[in-house]
Amino acid sequence: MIPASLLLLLLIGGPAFASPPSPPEGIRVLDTPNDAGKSLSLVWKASSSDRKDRSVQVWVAESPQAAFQKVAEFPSNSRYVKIGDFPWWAQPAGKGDHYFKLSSSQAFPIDNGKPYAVKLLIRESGQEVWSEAAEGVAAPDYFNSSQVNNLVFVLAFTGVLLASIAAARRNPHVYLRRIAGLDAVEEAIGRSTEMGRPILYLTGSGGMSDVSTIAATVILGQVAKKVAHYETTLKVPHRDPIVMAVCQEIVKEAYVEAGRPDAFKEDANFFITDDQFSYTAAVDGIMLREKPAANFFMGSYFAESLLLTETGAGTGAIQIAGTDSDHQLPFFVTTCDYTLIGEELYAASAYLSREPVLVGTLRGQDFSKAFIMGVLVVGTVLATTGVMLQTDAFNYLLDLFRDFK
Amino acid sequence: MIFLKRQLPLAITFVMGVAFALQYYIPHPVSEEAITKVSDWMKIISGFALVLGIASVFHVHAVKIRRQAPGWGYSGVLFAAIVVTMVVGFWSGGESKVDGGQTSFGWLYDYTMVPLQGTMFSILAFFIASAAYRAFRARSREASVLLAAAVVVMMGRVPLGQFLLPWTWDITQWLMNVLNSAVRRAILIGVSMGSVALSLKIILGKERSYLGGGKDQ
Amino acid sequence: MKDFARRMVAIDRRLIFLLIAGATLLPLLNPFGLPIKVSPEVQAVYEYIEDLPEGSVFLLSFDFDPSSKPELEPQAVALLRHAFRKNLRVIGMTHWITGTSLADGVVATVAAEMGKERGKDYVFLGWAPGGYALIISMGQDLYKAFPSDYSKTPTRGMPVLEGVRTLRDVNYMISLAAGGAGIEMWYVFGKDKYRFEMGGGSTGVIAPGLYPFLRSGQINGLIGGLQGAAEYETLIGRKGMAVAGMDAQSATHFVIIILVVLCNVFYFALRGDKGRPR
Amino acid sequence: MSEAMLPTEVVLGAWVATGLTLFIYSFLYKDNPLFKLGEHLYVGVSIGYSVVLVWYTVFKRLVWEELNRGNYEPLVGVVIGVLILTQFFPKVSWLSRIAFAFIVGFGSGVSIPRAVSSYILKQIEDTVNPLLTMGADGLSLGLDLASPQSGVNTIILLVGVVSVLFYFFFSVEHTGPGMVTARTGIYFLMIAFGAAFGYTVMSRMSLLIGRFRDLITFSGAAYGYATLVLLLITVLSLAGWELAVRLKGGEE
Repeated sequence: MIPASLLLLLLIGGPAFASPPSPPEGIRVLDTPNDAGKSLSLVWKASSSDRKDRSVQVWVAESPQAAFQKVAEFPSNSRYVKIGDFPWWAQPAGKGDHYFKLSSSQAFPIDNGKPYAVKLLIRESGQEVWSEAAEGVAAPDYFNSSQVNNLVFVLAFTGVLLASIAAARRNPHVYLRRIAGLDAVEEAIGRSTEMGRPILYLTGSGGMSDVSTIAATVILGQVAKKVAHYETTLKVPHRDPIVMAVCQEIVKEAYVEAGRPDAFKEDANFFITDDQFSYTAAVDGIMLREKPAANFFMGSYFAESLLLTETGAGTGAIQIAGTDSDHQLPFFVTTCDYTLIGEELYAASAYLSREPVLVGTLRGQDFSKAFIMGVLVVGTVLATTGVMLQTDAFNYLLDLFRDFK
Repeated sequence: MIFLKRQLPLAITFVMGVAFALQYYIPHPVSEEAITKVSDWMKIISGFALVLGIASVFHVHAVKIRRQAPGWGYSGVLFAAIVVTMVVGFWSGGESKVDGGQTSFGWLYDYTMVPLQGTMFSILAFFIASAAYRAFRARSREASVLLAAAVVVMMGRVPLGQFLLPWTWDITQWLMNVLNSAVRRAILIGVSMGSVALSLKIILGKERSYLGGGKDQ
Repeated sequence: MKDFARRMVAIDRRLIFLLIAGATLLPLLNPFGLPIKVSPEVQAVYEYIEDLPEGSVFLLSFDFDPSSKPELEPQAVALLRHAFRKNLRVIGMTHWITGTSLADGVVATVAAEMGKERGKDYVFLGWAPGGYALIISMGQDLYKAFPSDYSKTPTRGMPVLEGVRTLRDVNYMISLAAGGAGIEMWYVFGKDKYRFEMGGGSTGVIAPGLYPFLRSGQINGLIGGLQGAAEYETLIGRKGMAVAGMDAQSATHFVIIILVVLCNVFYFALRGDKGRPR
Repeated sequence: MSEAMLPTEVVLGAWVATGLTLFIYSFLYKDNPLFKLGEHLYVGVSIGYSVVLVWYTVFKRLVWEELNRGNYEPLVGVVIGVLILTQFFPKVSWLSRIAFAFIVGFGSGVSIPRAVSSYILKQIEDTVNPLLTMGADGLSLGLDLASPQSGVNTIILLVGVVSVLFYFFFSVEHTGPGMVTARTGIYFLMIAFGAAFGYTVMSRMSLLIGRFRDLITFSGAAYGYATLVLLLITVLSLAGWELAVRLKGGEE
């Protein structure tokens, strides 16, 4: 039912022009899928006469009998459903249909559970035509089905992770590749022994809850074992008393394992200060005075990295770094001889310690990485083939790896 | 007691973790309300967590002063700075400005904290220069590539470089948008898998270091 | 040659410190004013603001503290000048507790200069704890997340916030970030869910890491470092702190490049002399 | 520079700010007491500032005022928050674990689906693109390097992402085709690190420029030549300290 005043307007404005625009077809009003409610979705068929200067107005009312109110206006050749807007398993409209989301607003509030009527008005150069009215009810949803791929991904990853941790518990000696920087450790220690100079090992600025610090202490254990074997001096200056206590235990144990408990010295680990630049200045002092033949920088670092490695490079020491602090990595790479980059640090600690949880996590991530690499390559090939063959068929697969809201 | 000390925290972690991971997939207002409520509590809890951090700094320096460890005088300076700032802050009612005029709290912030924080990291400019001269060597093919890219970007990102060698601007644009994006994206995917794995292990009780290495573990 | 190289490598590093100080100081005292080229990343932010209708809601989050002031303050000033000139409604806030007064000062100064009124044309909400939890509560109810603004005026009923209930009512949001609690957090917990358009401004250090988000459209533009700020100042036609600093920036970059080149010349000259065999 | 008289507190502020800036810069000479003084002041003032802001924003605004309004929900947050503080009392410190469990559990749960969405799926989505485009004149491979979305750049991006992912893949040896991929990955990494390097240099230099600008402003007559006078004082004190250390025969 069109309000009388509008009808009047139509009668006056209408007849001056030739053929009036055709009304939009197939209009449907749905509850917007996968949302928190208070919103309706409008779908209608595209028409061959859609163009920029023909506009569509959306009118809405609390019932077909009530007064309609204009809530939106846009050109008729917009608001099409495109590939990527919705996943194929949760599509409110077909490709090429028009789609408009009508949200609750101050001008026109929409409540859940109440029916609303919607009509479209097509206007072109003064001529107007109304569509049929359609009704719909808004409701909140309990599951966002367009994110089901995300959920599947999380569940699958959980499964892979648990399985690989369980596998690593049965056999912690699964294959992991050698890491280049680790091979250099032996060389560095050998050289220190030859030159009769100490080895300096830093565990970074993180506390014991930091993953990279834990990795650094694991690697320290292996370095200490080799040091004990070669009878070289090890120096580990600290910034955190707790990390120091942990490292003391680790080094002592390493000497025992190497069969040289007698060679262990309590003062290999020592605390300097907790503040960043004073610690750096002190470590630089050690480098300049004692001229260690090898410097190890493992763990997480901040701005002090450059000050440390620059001084170390000046003394001619072999420098081996390993950090996940990506903002410092460029400096380590240019000033050190070997650098374990990011995840290589964790891998190195898993490789050396053979701790099942570490090894299992690494393996689990590797499986998932391989899967993602496969998706990237195969996906690109399919997408390209899709363009060549002019088909959307591959989107059934590609949609699985898109992020939908 | 063992239950309260060990099982209960693990159970809470599990329940909270699973509930709020699933929350993401539930658009219903009830789920939205739940996360907002808990977020509001989290805001207050973060306030307390800050107190914890501050208190531990207090503790470290108090011990230093008590033992008269080397440099304990500086810990005294630190304490004095905390106390003065707090007194001034409360006296100004926590406001840096009142009716357009600066309070003493605002003054303290503008003329001590701003220059101190700003200067702390600007000294690195000097150390970069010195490292550039003494340590940034093309000691391997990888390092040479790195340095070459760095030089191009340093040129392409400043007007003088754009003026002298206009192509550095185009190369920098391409390098940032394509090569750099590719690497950063790969790192992002890798690191995110690592963090998701860590979160999963925490929720499933395979990773417990966050509970601290207390004596009764 | 080797002798010379050896002596050059061993020079006191404090000489280099003086060199870099000089390269900064001289262009600041005597600017030479080279033209500035605008990159598409910065242009995108500018154009989005330029196309916003008057009265649109613009949220600017100052996610930094004084240690990044020289880079991000000029960005903030340029963005605010542009927003105020376009008569947008500006909401300022911060996630970084130690940056609060700084941010308040920047907003107040630019507003005064552009003749804008607190509470009517703009509001500075200040800091609240929680990080991502704060964004989640702002997405549900802005007035609960910030019951009052930084100057302790109740936010409810403020003219500038009329019709703004949650983050969903924000038209454009920019986070000026110096670290993790910034652009990425705003995207993941804010834009992703509440669907406002979002751009970013960042320090040079973290800018390269944000390019994947720029490519994928997760942010629509990116202003990187002082250079980015200078580009923005050029776009709005009001040269300020950033443009003034660009000559010094150019000079220091060239000094660094020359130092790197010298370093490698000496390194190759001396290689195999006393260095390790490789 | 205007010669108008500035308010006393501004001039005083300029002197304090300049002095502190120079104290920090004295580290360039070597680690010394002036620098340590500046460093500790910095930490102290930051902490004091945070305490005041937390007090007013959290305890007053979010807790106290809400309670007065009859809203008792914030008490849940307060209770959990207090549990954190039990860390300081060894007998009951285990209670803090309940609080950490709450925080860490919530944080982990909230982050998992979001990380998958924004950092994994979204990144995959934007990497998987058709290499060819269908234009008016049939299929074509965009060769424009300057356009980030062109076909050739899509290929480069794909190669980069895959090879870097492969470099961080630890279950196969880097030999044969694996070695080629890993080498490609490492060169991609180095170029990105180079870019990061350039940007970091840019950033640090900007900070220096910012500080120098302030120092130049404060060296003006309106501020009583603060920079110049304080520079002299700083240099003299460093010299004095150096002398004192040498006389004592101690080594730094």
